[in-house]
Amino acid sequence: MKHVTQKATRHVNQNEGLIFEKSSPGKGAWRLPPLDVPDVDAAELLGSSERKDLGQLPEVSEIEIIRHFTRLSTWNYAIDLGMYPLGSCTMKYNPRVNEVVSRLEGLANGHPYQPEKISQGALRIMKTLSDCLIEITGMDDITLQPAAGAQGELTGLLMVRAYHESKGAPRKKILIPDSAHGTNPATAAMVGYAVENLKSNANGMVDVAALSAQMNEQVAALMLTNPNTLGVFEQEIHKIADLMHSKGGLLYMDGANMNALVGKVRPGDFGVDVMHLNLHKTFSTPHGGGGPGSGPVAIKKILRPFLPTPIVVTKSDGTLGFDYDRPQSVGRVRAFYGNFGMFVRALAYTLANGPDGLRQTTEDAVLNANYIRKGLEGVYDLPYSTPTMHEVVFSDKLQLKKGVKTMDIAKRLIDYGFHPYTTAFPLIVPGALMIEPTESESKEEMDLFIEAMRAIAEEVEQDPEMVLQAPHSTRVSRLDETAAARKPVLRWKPSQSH
Amino acid sequence: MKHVTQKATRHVNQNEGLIFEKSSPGKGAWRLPPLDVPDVDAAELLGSSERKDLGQLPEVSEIEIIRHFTRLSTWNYAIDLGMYPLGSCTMKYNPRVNEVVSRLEGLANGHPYQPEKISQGALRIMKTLSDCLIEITGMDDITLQPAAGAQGELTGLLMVRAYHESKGAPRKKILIPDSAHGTNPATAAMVGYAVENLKSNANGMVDVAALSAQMNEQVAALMLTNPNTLGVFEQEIHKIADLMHSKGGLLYMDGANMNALVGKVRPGDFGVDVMHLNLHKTFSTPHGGGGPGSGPVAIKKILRPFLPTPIVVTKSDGTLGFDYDRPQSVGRVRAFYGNFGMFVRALAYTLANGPDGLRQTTEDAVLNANYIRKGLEGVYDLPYSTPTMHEVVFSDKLQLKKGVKTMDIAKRLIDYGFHPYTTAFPLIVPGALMIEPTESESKEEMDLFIEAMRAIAEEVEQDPEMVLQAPHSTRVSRLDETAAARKPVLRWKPSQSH
Amino acid sequence: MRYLPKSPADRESMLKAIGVRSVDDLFAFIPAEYRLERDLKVPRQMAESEIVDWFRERSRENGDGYASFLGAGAYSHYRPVVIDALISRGEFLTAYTPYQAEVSQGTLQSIFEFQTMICELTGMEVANASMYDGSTAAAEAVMMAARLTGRRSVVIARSVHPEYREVLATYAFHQGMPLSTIGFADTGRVDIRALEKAITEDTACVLIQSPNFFGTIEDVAAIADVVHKRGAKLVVSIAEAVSLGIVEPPREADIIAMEAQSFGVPLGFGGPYCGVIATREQFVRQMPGRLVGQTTDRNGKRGFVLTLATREQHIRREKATSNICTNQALVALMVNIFMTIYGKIGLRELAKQNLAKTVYAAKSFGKHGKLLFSGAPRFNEFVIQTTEDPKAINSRGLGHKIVGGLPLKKFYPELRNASLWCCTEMTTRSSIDTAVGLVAESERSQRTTDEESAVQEVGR
Amino acid sequence: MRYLPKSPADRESMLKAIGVRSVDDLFAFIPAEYRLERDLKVPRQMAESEIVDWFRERSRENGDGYASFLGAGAYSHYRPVVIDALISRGEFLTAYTPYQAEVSQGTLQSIFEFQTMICELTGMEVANASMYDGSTAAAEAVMMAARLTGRRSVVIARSVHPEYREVLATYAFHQGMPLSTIGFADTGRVDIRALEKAITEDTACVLIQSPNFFGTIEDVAAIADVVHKRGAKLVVSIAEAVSLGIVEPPREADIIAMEAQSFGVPLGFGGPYCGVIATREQFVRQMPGRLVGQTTDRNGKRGFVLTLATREQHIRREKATSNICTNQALVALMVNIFMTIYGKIGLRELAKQNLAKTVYAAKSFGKHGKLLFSGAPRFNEFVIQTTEDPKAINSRGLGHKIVGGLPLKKFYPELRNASLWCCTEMTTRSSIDTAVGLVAESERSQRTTDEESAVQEVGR
Ligand SMILES: Cc1ncc(COP(=O)(O)O)c(C=O)c1O
Ligand SMILES: Cc1ncc(COP(=O)(O)O)c(C=O)c1O
Repeated sequence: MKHVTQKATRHVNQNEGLIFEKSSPGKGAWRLPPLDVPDVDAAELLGSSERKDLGQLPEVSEIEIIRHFTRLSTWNYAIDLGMYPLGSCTMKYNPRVNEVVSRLEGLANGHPYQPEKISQGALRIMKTLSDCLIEITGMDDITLQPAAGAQGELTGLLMVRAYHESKGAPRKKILIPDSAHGTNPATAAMVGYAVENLKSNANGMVDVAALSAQMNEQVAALMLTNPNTLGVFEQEIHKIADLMHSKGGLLYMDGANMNALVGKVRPGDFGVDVMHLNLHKTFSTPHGGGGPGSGPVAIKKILRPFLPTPIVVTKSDGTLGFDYDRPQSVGRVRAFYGNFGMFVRALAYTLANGPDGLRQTTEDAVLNANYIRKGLEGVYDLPYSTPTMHEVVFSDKLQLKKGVKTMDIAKRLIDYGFHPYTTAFPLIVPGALMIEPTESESKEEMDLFIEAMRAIAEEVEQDPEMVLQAPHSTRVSRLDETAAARKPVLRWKPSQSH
Repeated sequence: MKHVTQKATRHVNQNEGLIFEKSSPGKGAWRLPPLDVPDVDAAELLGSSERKDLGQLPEVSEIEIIRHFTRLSTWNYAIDLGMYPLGSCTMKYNPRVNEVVSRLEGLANGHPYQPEKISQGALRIMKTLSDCLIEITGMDDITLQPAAGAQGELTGLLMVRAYHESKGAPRKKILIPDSAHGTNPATAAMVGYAVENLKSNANGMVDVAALSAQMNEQVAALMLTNPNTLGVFEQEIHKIADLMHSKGGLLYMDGANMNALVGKVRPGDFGVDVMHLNLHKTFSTPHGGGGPGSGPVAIKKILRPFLPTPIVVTKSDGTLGFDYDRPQSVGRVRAFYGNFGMFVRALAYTLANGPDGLRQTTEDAVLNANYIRKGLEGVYDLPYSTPTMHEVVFSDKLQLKKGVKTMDIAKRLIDYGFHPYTTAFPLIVPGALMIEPTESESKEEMDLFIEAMRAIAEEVEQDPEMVLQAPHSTRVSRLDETAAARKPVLRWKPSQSH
Repeated sequence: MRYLPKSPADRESMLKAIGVRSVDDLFAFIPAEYRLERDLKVPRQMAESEIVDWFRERSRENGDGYASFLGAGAYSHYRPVVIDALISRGEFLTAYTPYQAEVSQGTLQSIFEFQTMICELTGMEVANASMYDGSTAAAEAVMMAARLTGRRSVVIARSVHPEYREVLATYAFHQGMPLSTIGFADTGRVDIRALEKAITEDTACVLIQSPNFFGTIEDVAAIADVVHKRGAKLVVSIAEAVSLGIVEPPREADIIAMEAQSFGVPLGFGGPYCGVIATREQFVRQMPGRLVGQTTDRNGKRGFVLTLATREQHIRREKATSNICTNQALVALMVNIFMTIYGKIGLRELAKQNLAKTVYAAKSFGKHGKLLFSGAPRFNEFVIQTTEDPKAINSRGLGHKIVGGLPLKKFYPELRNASLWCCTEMTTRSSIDTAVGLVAESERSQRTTDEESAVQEVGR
Repeated sequence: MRYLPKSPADRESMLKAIGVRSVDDLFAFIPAEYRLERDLKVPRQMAESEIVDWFRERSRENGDGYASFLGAGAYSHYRPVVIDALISRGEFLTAYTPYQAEVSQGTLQSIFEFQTMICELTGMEVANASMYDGSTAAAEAVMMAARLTGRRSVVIARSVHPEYREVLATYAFHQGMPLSTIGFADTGRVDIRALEKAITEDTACVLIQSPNFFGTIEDVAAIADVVHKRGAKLVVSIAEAVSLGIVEPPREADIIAMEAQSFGVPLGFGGPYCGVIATREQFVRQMPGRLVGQTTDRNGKRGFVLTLATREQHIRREKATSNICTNQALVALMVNIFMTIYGKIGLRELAKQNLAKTVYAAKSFGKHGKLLFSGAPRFNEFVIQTTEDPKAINSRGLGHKIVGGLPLKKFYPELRNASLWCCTEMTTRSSIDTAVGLVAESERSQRTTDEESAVQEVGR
């Protein structure tokens, strides 16, 4: 590598095959206690339903399992290792105390159907978290049931639909800005709505004129992300809300970017009727390689009758319980009550911060994004100069002249010891570099990031080929995704040698 | 690297400065609960004893701490990553359940001075472990107090000395074979004994003739490691024991190599009077980068009066308690009762194995060592062809012709994805390669090790310089130990830049 | 705030670099009337020790230390400690979805292994990782069947988990998918005759569960025949994954929607769990959720990547097979490790212990209460009918630190005083005996009260 | 056995490769009469779940859930959860002593940071990492002083932890080192006049502890004057490390022997703990234990190595400064992380809370029992003298889930019914009030019984 970086070096790293390649008959990592009841004859009990063989399941010992997954883990990048500037993903610090409290016996081993009398701890946690989130969003009520943001969107739109139906007709369309995340249109479709695209204006914001032109009695709701996926706050949000309401429509807010607002602005105060939160973004629950998440949906009073069942209520005797008797409810969106373990973590995060901590967190998140914008302006093309909140979006326009695309720059960033930024969207920025540092990055780490991005820009000028071939420091080089999709190999087979 | 190895590759790895280089005033990772008693004025209370400033202690946030130590950890090799063939160190798998049970509230938070009435759990653990270790060693009694093997040796020799004193005179000398570990002579000196060296015979075993010549009424004891540090069982152990006893001397066994004997042979049965165990070797408690350990000392009846205080006793009411009233005791070797946390782990290991597991463990440990011996015989010089137990010792004689020493081969092993073997001793083998696989290595991992060692031997022939320059794959190359010792820099100083 | 890595000086110098005076300038763009000028009304910042204490309190209020006989879609199995030791490694815990393969091979390879093991266990050819839970997996599987067949309506067995059915109803309703429900026979199994009647030309699929909500193992082969004859797809939901250790998987199914919670995932008051969809290779492009595929790097070295992304929302938007994005990856890793620990032999032995405990319990309970659905094989759950309302028996049980079976009246009023009991390898004989004692006592007292009233009759 | 990574087939092929028929052939070299032909009489192989259950039982029998006022060398402070999260990483937990620097930089750099922070806290120039515990650190420090001075005898303050004194006695005895003990004044501090008398030409060092066993802070400067005038060394033992947050360190000492358990190490029924020795640069070559030094690699890159190994047993054998080999490295890492978390400001605030709780408690107890040694400043321990035997009061305390202070009669008979109480940031005001209530009640009942007997006197 031309540029020496202070951020990373190469170091010896263990190889490891597939677990099946380590298996051999007679090894095992399990042992059961002696049976304290008479043993049984499975064949006799199950007859033709008895299973005789478990096929290719592995047989390995405990130390091999420890080594297998420990070695695999060293092939991953993670927040614990460094900055993870994925735009829109809010990769912030995941506090360890959250993991400890979520594993406390009574919480980890509580059965969802155990009597309410012995579930007061879990119910109290759900109630307290709900109260905090309602206050933070400025809404009137909330459901914690959705398992992630996308399911939050689903739940929200189901309530929108139920609301309109209660008024006579479900309406036909959902308006969605072209800058929106893919889950927004995908969700609208799942709820049986047609998706109508809404063009952004020159500042990357909703074109209010266009909106008023497109808004009519066919439109059930506008799905707006605020700040939007450019990291820009929709300044005319009040006009937008009024416009929607004047035609009987509702304003849905995708709350994925709440990390820019907590403690500073409340969606409930600027006209939002329904919104989801991503506890695995704004509220620090770990991403875990892709999940689990949690996507609570906060609403205004008008939507309360339609909340999924059950809801947590305070009973006459002061204890907490579940209310299932909700005739107008949209029904359940999943079994039980949601990803409870994430509620515990999100509440622990909220208690660790308090009002002052939450506000400071938001301020630092916005400060960091603006610091990076300042550090890279000019070096990378900034398609929208509108003020930046929690994330900033550049484009690869300047580097494209040398044939280098955003994904190439992203891969080269790996050699500099960073995880790439988001490259996949927003679609309104061709070749987007979507960068969200979050509040968890120190000035030191961000200076290294800016230094790396500037160095890469230089490399693009001097030696684009090297950037196109990146990464150069990883145990595997760029992988052939086309081949993977053309002839999919989706499982290991005994025949297959490595 | 010439030889491609299947064992390891290089991968991007995070750099990280000293924590002090990340510190800046106003950052912090701590928060205290509100004080529930009146605050105080330290100056008024402590006067001139009040401390005003804590100097260079760092000020950093929680995420910086997580990243700092996570990054540092990735620079270490560990059992969890691969084979750790350090001879004499018994680097075996450290079961995770041991860590879980040792952290159970009542055990982790028990105060050493809490009333016996509410200490029955801890006392039961000490009693049960003692009973198991007495059975395993074939001795009559035991103390768990010593903090590690070396302190076990100290405790053992103190008892030897007290025993001889009770018979009139402490005697003057301890006989120690030239193959012994450094702690043996160092310990003898601490107990005020002169060390007399005992030559090994051509088979690397105690020269019984020489022993009988050197043995007399001046000799308090013989400190014998069995199997010895060559991994050879002292076949004439019965003669040796008789010889010692016939002249009123005692036989001390360094039990560091018990991993070769558990469940197969009991030192108590072959004439040993006193011995120590290393729970952090044979009984799987983690080495933790150098400790903590635990070095129980098992004894024959004749030494019982001299055990350190206190000892665990069963009281008339059936409960357990401590007995401090031991007039002939050598006294305490440390405060409280020893490294209790290691007792929990060692007992958990014993219960997980049971009699069959313990025997199989020993058999596998010996099987592995012999497999490696077979795989490397001829490629490396084997100074002693006596049968191998749990470890095998080669020498660099053949490679020395090319100017390559054991340490160079060891460093090159790192490039092949292994931790080096032991190079520092036994002193009777110049340029020793002391290899102990333990039972925890699979055939697959050992085949890779043998392949690597054979490849290195070839490299020594073809390109010795490359081996002398190894390692080539690590984040730092060979470090200058001479400079470190000439002008020691033992702490960071503000002035110092990196 | 202890999570924030900045000193006042850092903030100052950054503001200077940006060229603003204060951090408020960065929020000036937001209309003033919407800016919050007060503190949020949430609890004050707490010390770590206070947080731990507060949740300890909640934990104590939450049924800590009871022996439970609850199953019904959430099962209590032993979780080997290795699972948490490994998933707690920051490299797994704090990584994002593995879009950047070169620095995500750990997550990717483990998912590939997960997919392989799920295929082996279910007898299917492809499996995804993962769906939110068993209920949404079932609903998504049904949508998938609709896409595969181009048909609209769905037939559901009443013996499918009631809450799974509710979720499907929610998902299907706004898609205008007509649902019909078919009942169960005295054996507890699907009423095949009713099934045959229910399937129409427009039936996209039939959804059953096996072992079903009552613990009864369905005759999947027979059902599959009926379903396939009518050109519909068979979707089988599996809520108790451990059953796969000793119960033949529903190989005749077209899609299997599974809840893998039993494989090393804490009960956690209902979530997070791990849904999985497994199916045949030919259907893979209509499958929702993430798939990892094997490929090679530029040097021909084996590696793994997310693949067939053209099914997903971030590429296809409103035309995607599902809107799912964040899934249950870390939970899938728990499941993966659990399957690896027990493996080919252990998983069968584990399932066998569940079977043995259940046989013992069902026999013992049957001596006093009425054991329903005894005509068909079952795995680790059974239904007992008592004279007294099971709620009453259970509340007495709490006194003995016993949580009794799930009263079924709410879901199946026709079964009256029936309750659903579950035994796993964690259930001890002594707790079974205690629980049986409670039922026996209840029956005795009921009988005597009957007799008394009888006596009074005579008396008149 | 689940920890063993071998199949029967593996073992077979390995035996074949070695060229023996059975594994017993590998043990044939051992004389037959010593080979064990039976099973060891240890408990049968247990499942992981059984092991966890067994130790849970033991844990419950071990004072779980009591509020404790015990200190006396083992202190209950809050342990930030980050500590266990980090030391549980296999790369730290399962690594050996960092002899091979190129693959041990993580451990080495963290020890270098540890040494630096200990120097800053103690005011010394060099610190090792680590000794077994505070007691052996003190004993080794005394041996070190003897090597430095070439003198043989030792003077020990009676206010040093009694068990530390016992350990020193054990170590010193067989080295033929005469020990003399000096008492304490009413202030609880070392009796300086007695000290002056006790020191002779042959006195290698004086060992004191500050804060001492009674929690009293010694006047180290004054003591140092006396000691140094006679050419002896001053060794100061520190048992409560948190005191260093607000109490001036004994900078006048020549060697500091410290127990760092207070810094994030569990009480763990007495161990493992973390001993440390800190001293002046000029004495480093007589220091026992491990030292990490900074150096550079062949490319001039900063790195760290174990250094000055010529002091150690593996090089010097019988001439080594100590026989210590395995030490308390992982515990030192806990201490390191704890110091890093609290840091420059937090450690002082933490110490201040300890001080405040102790002041409140000492005042409250003093209203009923007699507060001894009130003439000198103290940190977080104090001695209360009661009319009744404190053992009796404490056993009543257990009923209120309170573990009272340590009765001192065993160690200091002359203090009669005195007990040593400790308060930390973990001690709540309400538990203090409860404990004070017990003492108050005891005093009241004692007084009344006295009066009664008095009355009877009169009655005659
Ligand atoms: C703007 C936006 N909306 C919605 C989502 C979907 O949320 P989830 O992944 O939790 O389903 C995301 C997450 O990537 C997002 O960034
Ligand atoms: C043979 C032998 N004896 C004694 C010891 C010293 O034991 P410890 O390091 O536990 O003090 C060791 C450890 O390295 C050893 O290998």
